[in-house]
Amino acid sequence: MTSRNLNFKHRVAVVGAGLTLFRSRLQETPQELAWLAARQALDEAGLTLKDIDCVVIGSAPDTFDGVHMKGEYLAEGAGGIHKPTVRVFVGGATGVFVPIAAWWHVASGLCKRVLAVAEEKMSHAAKPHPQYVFRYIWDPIVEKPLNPNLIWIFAMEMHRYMYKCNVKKEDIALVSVKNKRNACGHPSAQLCMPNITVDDVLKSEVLVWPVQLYDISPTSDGAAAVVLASEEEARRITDTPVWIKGIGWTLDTTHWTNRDLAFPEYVRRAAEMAYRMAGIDNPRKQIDVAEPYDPFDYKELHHMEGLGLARKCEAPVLTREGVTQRDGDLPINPSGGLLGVGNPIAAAGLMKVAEIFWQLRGEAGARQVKKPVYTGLAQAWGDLMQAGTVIVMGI
Amino acid sequence: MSGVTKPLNPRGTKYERADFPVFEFPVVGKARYNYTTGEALGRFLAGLKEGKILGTYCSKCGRVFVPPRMYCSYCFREVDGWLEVRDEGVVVTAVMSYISATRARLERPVAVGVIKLDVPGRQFDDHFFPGLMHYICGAAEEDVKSMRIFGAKVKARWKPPEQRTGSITDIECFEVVRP
Amino acid sequence: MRRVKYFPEVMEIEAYVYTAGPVGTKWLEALKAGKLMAAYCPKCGRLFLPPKMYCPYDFEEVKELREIAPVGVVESYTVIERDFNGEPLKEKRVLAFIKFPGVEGGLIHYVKADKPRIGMRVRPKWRDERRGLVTDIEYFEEA
Amino acid sequence: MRVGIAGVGWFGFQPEVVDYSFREMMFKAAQRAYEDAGGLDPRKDVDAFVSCQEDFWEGIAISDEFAPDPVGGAMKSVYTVAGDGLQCVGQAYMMIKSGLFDVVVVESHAKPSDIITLNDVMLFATDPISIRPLDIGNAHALAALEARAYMHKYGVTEEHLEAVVEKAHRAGAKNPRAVYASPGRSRSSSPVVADPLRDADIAKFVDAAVVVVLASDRVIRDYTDAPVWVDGAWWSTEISSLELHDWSFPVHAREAADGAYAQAKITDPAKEVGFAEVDNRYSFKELQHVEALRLAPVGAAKDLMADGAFCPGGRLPVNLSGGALAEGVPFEVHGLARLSYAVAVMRGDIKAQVDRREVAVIHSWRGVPTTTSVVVVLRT
Repeated sequence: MTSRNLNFKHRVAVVGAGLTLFRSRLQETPQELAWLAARQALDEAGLTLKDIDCVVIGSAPDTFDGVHMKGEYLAEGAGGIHKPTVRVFVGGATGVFVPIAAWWHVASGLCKRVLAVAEEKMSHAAKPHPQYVFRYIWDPIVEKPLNPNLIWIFAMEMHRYMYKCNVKKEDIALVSVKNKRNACGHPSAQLCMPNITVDDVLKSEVLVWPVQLYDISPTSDGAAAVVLASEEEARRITDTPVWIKGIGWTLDTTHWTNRDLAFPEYVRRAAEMAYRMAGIDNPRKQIDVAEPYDPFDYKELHHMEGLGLARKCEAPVLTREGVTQRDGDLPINPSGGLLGVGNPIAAAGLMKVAEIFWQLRGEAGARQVKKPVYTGLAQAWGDLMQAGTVIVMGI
Repeated sequence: MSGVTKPLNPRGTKYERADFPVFEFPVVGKARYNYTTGEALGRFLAGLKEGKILGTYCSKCGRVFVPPRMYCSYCFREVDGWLEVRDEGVVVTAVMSYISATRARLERPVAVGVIKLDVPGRQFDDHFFPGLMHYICGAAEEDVKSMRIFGAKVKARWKPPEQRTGSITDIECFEVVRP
Repeated sequence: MRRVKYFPEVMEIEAYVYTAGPVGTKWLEALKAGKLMAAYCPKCGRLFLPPKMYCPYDFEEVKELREIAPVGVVESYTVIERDFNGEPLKEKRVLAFIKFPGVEGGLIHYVKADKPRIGMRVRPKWRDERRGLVTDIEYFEEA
Repeated sequence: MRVGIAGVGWFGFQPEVVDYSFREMMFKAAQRAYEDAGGLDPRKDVDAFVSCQEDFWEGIAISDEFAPDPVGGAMKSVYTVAGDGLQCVGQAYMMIKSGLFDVVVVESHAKPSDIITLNDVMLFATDPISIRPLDIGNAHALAALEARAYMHKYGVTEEHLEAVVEKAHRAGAKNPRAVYASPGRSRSSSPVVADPLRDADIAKFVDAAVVVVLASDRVIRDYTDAPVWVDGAWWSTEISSLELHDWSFPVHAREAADGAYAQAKITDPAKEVGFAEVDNRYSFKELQHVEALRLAPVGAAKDLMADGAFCPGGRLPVNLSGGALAEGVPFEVHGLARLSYAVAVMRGDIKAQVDRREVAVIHSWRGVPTTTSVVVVLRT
């Protein structure tokens, strides 16, 4: 694996974060959404755009916003003008990848303060339905002619997981219930369903069995941003920097029909890389709070297992026992996750990083987990069941 | 900092209906491509037209690739050759779709899944196998929901030769083989 | 062995529906009313086009538009004679970048002129039926 | 920590690669690069892979899905940069300098021949509110606006453009992969497309893939005896709104160059740089970029060009390869095309008419409607 040389010259911290509202339709242009988030992150860090050396932009497919070369287009709103600006991309996993790429901008010694911005506007692809755009992520020759719906692939993975681990839909629905309730404490949240029950999930519209409407996160417009700084700068900017302790990511083979979908091996490898860098050998004990990617409810379970926060097939048990509740022993997605806060693809991943930042600083207010937290993790997932990105942060 | 809930006052102007000027940009016909299929998929598609499912193999690791590629993803070397796999196999995972690609409700749900294909003289575990996504026909909703379909034997139902175009849709579906 | 060499792909999305943001929407509504406006940054006092809810110069919020005199100056132009594939166009079209005095940026638009020149003063030719698009100006013509 | 190039491989550079898919082109370019890097095994020796591509060029949403397998990156750390190949080099440079990575592979591929509606796709990158409704029939018109603004301001004439075109085709004639090079090509008799640009001023498109292996000074000798060092890599985006960018001068190229020179400790580029490979996808761009890179005073490139300073064998040869005018534009591969040619010249694999091969500067721009440039400084 990677990271043969662990002698970094520069420690990197997160010193500010910003979010827009997440809503199904926002009037702002993608550039303006990026600006809203970037500006809030700068304000929170007490910086202005002049203080920023470099900008990293993340966004999932250009087909959502309907702008080719979207990094170029977003640069202005993301503050990336007259500056080195780059757009990185690993599908749905992009949101967590943005601060990973921003990490080496700082760790290389070439940038001192970096603005990392992620944006997605799904509502542009209004006709016939934003869902339709997902068709173009399939293999154009061997898959797309079958006229697929993206939910198919999730349903296939979910069903395989249920089959291999003997998990019931009731247990999976608990994740949706937890996250859609958690989201009520989040000022950006698109959904807040304080009274939702497992029964509501199980009675919601069946889309692609075993996936039902409330198993899925809503489609959203939104943006998120964080400011990263070198150790010296971070100490100057704030008394409470949150350090990036580990980064990791992996892409599995493109050919997802050639492998078992029951376990996300690519997330395991990505976590292994991040843990090694962070010096973590027992994640279940050493990670205090985590935001695994939850565009679908089963994905939270799947990813907990990939991250080593649960043993294989154990995540549903932990969920049932309440371990993953906000006041539990291992709070998972205290933000409300994508299921509750919303899913503007890349921005949703970066929202998770922001949540860990606020949790570790004790600034999550209504969402603050009960136990003291020192080390947190955010993870995202993307492509054809293929990409895993992991970041470990600590105070 | 107690009492503070971040993010502070997140912004955005939500709307339900665009009752203000917007630019509606028709895309129909504006993003058209003609993919070069290349060596691997070009031959695979020609095989489908002839009613055959073709794969490639790597002699070093023993893997068989369907859909085929000309390189081994795991050994990073050119594959060693082609072989014909059976047009039958077992269902690895399957689901029942009640919606279309545009998210419209379907009149009748359709089953889709991943089929692990049989290759004479070779065995594959669950971790890597030649496999295709396709429609599964002859499965009742209950077969899918109960997961009885997992592990079921299926066989390709081909379109008549004159209707084949060299596409994955030359196979109509994989049909459940009743014992 | 024969091969199928090509496989067609068409992005069949019917249409994107782009919103212009809170300030851009006001701007489009002004165009619909036959008025040309520019965004005004309260921090640096600059007027700029095209309008956005942020100032590209100092990253401050922009809420206000101010009407500008609809007389611009051609900064650069080109006479498009052929299409992208090299086929001659039925009608040559003059595309220009037009600046407005005291306004940063400007507009890219068509100019109707036999002999366009840099420095030429132009004014918008408004369409009778307007929808709230930059094309509510049919073209610019010599002022 | 110094970062070097351990191997380079390319494939294609044909107007239409008919027999291979983009994935197969990636594989072939990667095989060649790894062979060039002393038989490096991507499954064992490489820490991370970066692929430079854009969704709408590929006709696939989330096209990074297809990045891992053809370069040996399945189940490894692979990601995509939506930008020019040199931006990938810049990322790899940072990654290695961070100390976390020792060997990073950079890849870019392009198959413009697969796109039927290229003009529409290019215009898809323009602002949906201020430009898209104009339905500009030819994306090159946006470059023509820049051309006129530059030529008007600095007194550049069509004869000066003629000199650029002529030089590109003559130089390209000696570059085996420059498929469009045609030494007799006359600019003045080629048709006007969007004046002042004629057909001969506009580079054609080409299918290509390039793979580059970068390594830290700690391990690079395991892969090559002749490393070419990346001593500076920087990029800049001027602004997203074309209306607000400088129509007469590529400010982004100047900003990128200044950053890269500062890293490489180059204070007088016109003296210290031995040769340059710059973006000339439009003829006037070569003059602009030479000036932006401080290889000539602003406004003076036209005269130095006329004097032969930038010709093969001249004082500071620019585009010994012929550049994009001769090789074609392979979308985001363009910067890596410039870089791979320069590396071959610096290592002596290509016998080029250049006296000083020790320091080269490489530049790429992303084409209309972008305002992003990347500059890399190479040293033997």
